[in-house]
Amino acid sequence: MSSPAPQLFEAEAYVRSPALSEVVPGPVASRAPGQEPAFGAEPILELLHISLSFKGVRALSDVGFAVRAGEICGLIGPNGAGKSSLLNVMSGVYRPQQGSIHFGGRAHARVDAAWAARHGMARTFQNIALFRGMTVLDNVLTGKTLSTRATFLEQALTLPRARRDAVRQREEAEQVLGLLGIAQHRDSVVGKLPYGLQKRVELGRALAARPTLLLLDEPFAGMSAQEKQAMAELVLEVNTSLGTSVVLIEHDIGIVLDLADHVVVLDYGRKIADDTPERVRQDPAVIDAYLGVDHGATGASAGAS
Amino acid sequence: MSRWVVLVLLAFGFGVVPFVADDYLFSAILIPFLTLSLAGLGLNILTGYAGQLSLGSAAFMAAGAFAAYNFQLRVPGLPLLASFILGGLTASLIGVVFGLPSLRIKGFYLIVSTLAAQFFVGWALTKFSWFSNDNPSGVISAPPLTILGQDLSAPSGRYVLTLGVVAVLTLLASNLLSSQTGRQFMAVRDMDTAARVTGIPILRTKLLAFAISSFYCGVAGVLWAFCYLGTVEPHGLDLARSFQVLFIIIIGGLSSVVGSFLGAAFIVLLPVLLDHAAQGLFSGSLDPGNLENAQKVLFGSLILFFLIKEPEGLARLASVVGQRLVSLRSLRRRPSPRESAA
Amino acid sequence: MTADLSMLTLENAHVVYSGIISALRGVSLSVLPGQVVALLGSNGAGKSTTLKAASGLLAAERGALVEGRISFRGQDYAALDARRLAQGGLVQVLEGRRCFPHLTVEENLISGSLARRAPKATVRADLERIYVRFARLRERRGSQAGYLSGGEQQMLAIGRALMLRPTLLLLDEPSIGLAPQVVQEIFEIVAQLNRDEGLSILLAEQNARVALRYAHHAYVLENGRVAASGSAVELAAREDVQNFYLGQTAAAQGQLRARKERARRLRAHGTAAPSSLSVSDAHGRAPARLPEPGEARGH
Amino acid sequence: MQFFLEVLIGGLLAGIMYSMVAIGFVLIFKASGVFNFAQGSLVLFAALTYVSLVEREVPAWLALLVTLLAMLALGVLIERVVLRPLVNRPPMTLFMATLGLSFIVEGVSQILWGAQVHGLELGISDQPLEFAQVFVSSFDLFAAATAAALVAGLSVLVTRTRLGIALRAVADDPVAAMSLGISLPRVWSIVWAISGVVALVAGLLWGARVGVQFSLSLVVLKALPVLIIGGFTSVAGTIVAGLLVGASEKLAEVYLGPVLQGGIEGWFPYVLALAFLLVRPTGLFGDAVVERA
Repeated sequence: MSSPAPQLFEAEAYVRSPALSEVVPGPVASRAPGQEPAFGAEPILELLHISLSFKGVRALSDVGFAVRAGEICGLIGPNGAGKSSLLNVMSGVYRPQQGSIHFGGRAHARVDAAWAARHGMARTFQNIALFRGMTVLDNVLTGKTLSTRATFLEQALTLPRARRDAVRQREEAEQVLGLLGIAQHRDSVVGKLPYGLQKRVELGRALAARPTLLLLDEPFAGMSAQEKQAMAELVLEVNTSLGTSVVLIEHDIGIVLDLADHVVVLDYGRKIADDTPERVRQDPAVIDAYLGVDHGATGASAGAS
Repeated sequence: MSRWVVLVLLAFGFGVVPFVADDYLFSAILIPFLTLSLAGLGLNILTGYAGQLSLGSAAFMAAGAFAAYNFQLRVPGLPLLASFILGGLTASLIGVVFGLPSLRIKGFYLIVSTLAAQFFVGWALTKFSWFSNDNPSGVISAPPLTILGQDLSAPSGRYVLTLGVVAVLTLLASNLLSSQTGRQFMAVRDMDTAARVTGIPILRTKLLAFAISSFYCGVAGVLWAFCYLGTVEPHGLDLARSFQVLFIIIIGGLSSVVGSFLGAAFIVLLPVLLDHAAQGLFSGSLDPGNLENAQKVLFGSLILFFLIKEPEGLARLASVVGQRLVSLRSLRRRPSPRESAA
Repeated sequence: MTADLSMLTLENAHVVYSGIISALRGVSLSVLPGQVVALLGSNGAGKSTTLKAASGLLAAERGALVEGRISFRGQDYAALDARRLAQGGLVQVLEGRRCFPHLTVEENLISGSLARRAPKATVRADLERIYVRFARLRERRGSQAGYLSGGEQQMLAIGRALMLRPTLLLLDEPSIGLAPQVVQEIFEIVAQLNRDEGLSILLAEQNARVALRYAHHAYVLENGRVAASGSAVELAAREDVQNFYLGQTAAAQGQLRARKERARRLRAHGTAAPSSLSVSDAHGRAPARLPEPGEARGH
Repeated sequence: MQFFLEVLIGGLLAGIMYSMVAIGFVLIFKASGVFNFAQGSLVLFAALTYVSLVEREVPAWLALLVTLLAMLALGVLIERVVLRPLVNRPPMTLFMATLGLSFIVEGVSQILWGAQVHGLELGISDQPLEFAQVFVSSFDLFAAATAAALVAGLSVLVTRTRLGIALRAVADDPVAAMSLGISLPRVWSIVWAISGVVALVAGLLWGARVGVQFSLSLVVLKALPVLIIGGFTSVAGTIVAGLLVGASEKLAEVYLGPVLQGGIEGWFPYVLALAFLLVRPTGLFGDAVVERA
């Protein structure tokens, strides 16, 4: 490789360094801010009237929205709003009581997780679902399961097709490790890595499957401000360079409102907003949901008088 | 274990041992060690790598042994190795059947279906005399061991046959377990929800693990009957044997090919050492009954020790010792203070 | 504030979960006798962790205080664990209430008194006292806790903790999953307990507006650190409290948005070079690199 | 028909033995989530200790007391040495630990008391009694009565006493119990001690019937299907399941046996348990504990 790896991030004081795509010379068209970049007309994923309850407790009630192809869709809401449950419904981990999920050209009452994976859906989990007994490289390689052509017998006898699989998958996995900056941890067992790194490995595993739709469940949780910035750059890179649509759940609303093209806000399992980040930030219903409504306020007296 | 260590061991195993070791070493130590290592490897594939606990290894060994015997008996001119493979495949079939419940029940509770296999196969082989060719005593001698005209029935011949079969199957297993199939097994073991979402077919992967594991136990059973005992009988392949194979992978190291061998070596050598120790120390005052109980207590305590102190078994201990040796050697060659501080 | 004066003091507390997740990065706070202190901040800010550090329950979730000091009524924590703390009067009501579903209401309350090994008569007297304060619990005393409403379970969880006659009560997100007027009722009870019995209370709460109306003092946590603190009156007056929730304070605000717009435009014009992510057949450009963990944190 | 009744009753009484051993399992599983494969060896240890003391001219009541204390001490010892270092490890590891434990207990009890078969005389007459031409042994009735008394005693302990509240609280939510200052290790050791006592009762009754010998510990293999069918967390489910397994096993042996060359008692309960698992994985009364794939 002739040019040294363009540094996506400096180490010490964070200096905004050129994103890969910026390195490319080319006409920079000026565009009035706020003008909608053209997303795919047909939504890559659509949820209609989704209701879900566990042992009588209603987690989601009549939630519906669409994710356009190529966009970053933020999913936010205070604690216990049902964000993770919704992601589990999208990815086939939960079966909703009512409603349908439109993905991969078909409507599903329940998404079959393996089917969804074969049609380009990949995801990460809120409390890291890595394969703890395996190394970083093996975890990312497992993301490549669907691209394996050789049968188990060919792998045992290391026949040509199995060898070709191994070489190709290893090369692609190394690229993902390189991008995530975890290349030199490739042989360490995942369970022993620091939290921020485990989050990246899980994202690496999802990216290894080269998804068209990436579902991220709190990818920034437990990270320092600098690590959050680095991860945000990466999500942006994946979306802009590959056109991968992203559904992003996150508590750090600052980053979500900044990254997302479209934001859905849940509160107690109900959709209370579905709009652009700017409008969601000013929406009184959203602010109340977060800051809490205080019915009993009798004038300005505060503190236990 | 690096490539060249394995090659040296194989060269030694095939080149030197057959001419040096005496009959006792072959039949009492080397052949049982290799056979139990293969059974341990089989169980490790299912329990260590795929995370499905099984207490039925001995049943699959018995199924393999009887199937091979019957194929050899009823198919004239069948090459010996073909009966090995057919024995393995029969055990594999039975393994899949008893693996089906893993669709509905997970990991630990699966011991019910593998225990069912253990009792059912044991019962069927004793009750239906067709399996043992209507032999009244139910104990049948193994067929002659000749491959390509070579008579391998002498202890050294049986050892070479066993070593050959075990070496080939171990190579295949380590290739498989380091490839995508191995990763799928471990994914299903570690987090099956995440495995499903990555596109791994959960049931198919579990059944494949059952099939391969039972194949290995089946072939181990054939070796056990043909090369070790010389007789085909379900008696020695009961629940106690399944426990023993489970102990081999706990002590040796779960999800480790090397661990299966270390565990088997430990399980085979310990009683032998205990006997000598007993003869030496108590000059034979310990009656055999108590010796067996002492062994039981020792095994039980070792299981607890390994589970609590070193959950990854001897394999982990060996690799730690190995690394220390390597670092010691490199230190001695260039003892510059800077490097030793790194 | 010298340690012996306060009920509870945390000094520069650093907490890490199972050796890897750093949840608290140097939290210092204190609760004076008879004071109601609120811990505010959005989810994941470290509120719950702070309470569990104080009540000694971190060990149950593989958490550990790796740095800093905690003391309860001047007694350092080295010698205290959850059991001795509870017996000594520091009791926590866990998030989500966590009543014992298969036990009846009365059995739940009695389970609160077990650690004190008090004679039957005292337990009976304490039970009566709780039933006076929570009339609804007396009505439902025979039914299993699993069938109670959210508000009733919250009262039961508080009542159960009161059976240990605590001097400092820790409440983790009492308002979660409760309808607004029920939240009101719960906070009224908390305020009465503080007024009538001088019970000091440290409560973690996302619902900032309600909490600030009932607390004397408050701390706002963000990312495992104390971002702001002061009397409830001061904090309620500041309107930037909202920012702690809606994340206006993140330093690199707006840069991401600008970068995204530009990247989108480049892609729209089809001039973006094959990025490192799409597998280039030949030796594509070396992939961009995220910093190593050591580098990224830069300390 | 009358023969059928006798077989049925014989099966039911054997089922009582299975449920008593299984109750020991359920108690430990409910309180600490540990599947105690060593319960069978505890039954053997208890019976062997008692009968060996009696054979050494120790008066019966003293032998019973000593054995009782030994079982209580064993329970506390097991919790301290085996369980505490393995707290919140995966169920498979805990199961293997109890497997190792069962080897230790079996080995020690046979080293201590020898491996011969001991006849155990509890001083209970064992002649056949006749109810409407159906013959039932008086011993079996006594065993059924003891089992009923044991279960009644346990349910009073669990529902009426403070200890019972602590046990059920720990079973429902261990962390919440910790927040109230309840000591989990103490509760676990009490539970192990109680199931030691249950093992003693089962050991004496079972030993008196078939003789005190190594095979007593194999009864654990019978208790496993009982647990699967009854559901791991319900004492009532365990008793009904024990009777079901005992009865169906004997009936199958008598009616199905000849067709299948006999000896099907070994695997029949397991096939029954598998059928239950596939149809109703939580068992008769248990709540969803058996993880579904």
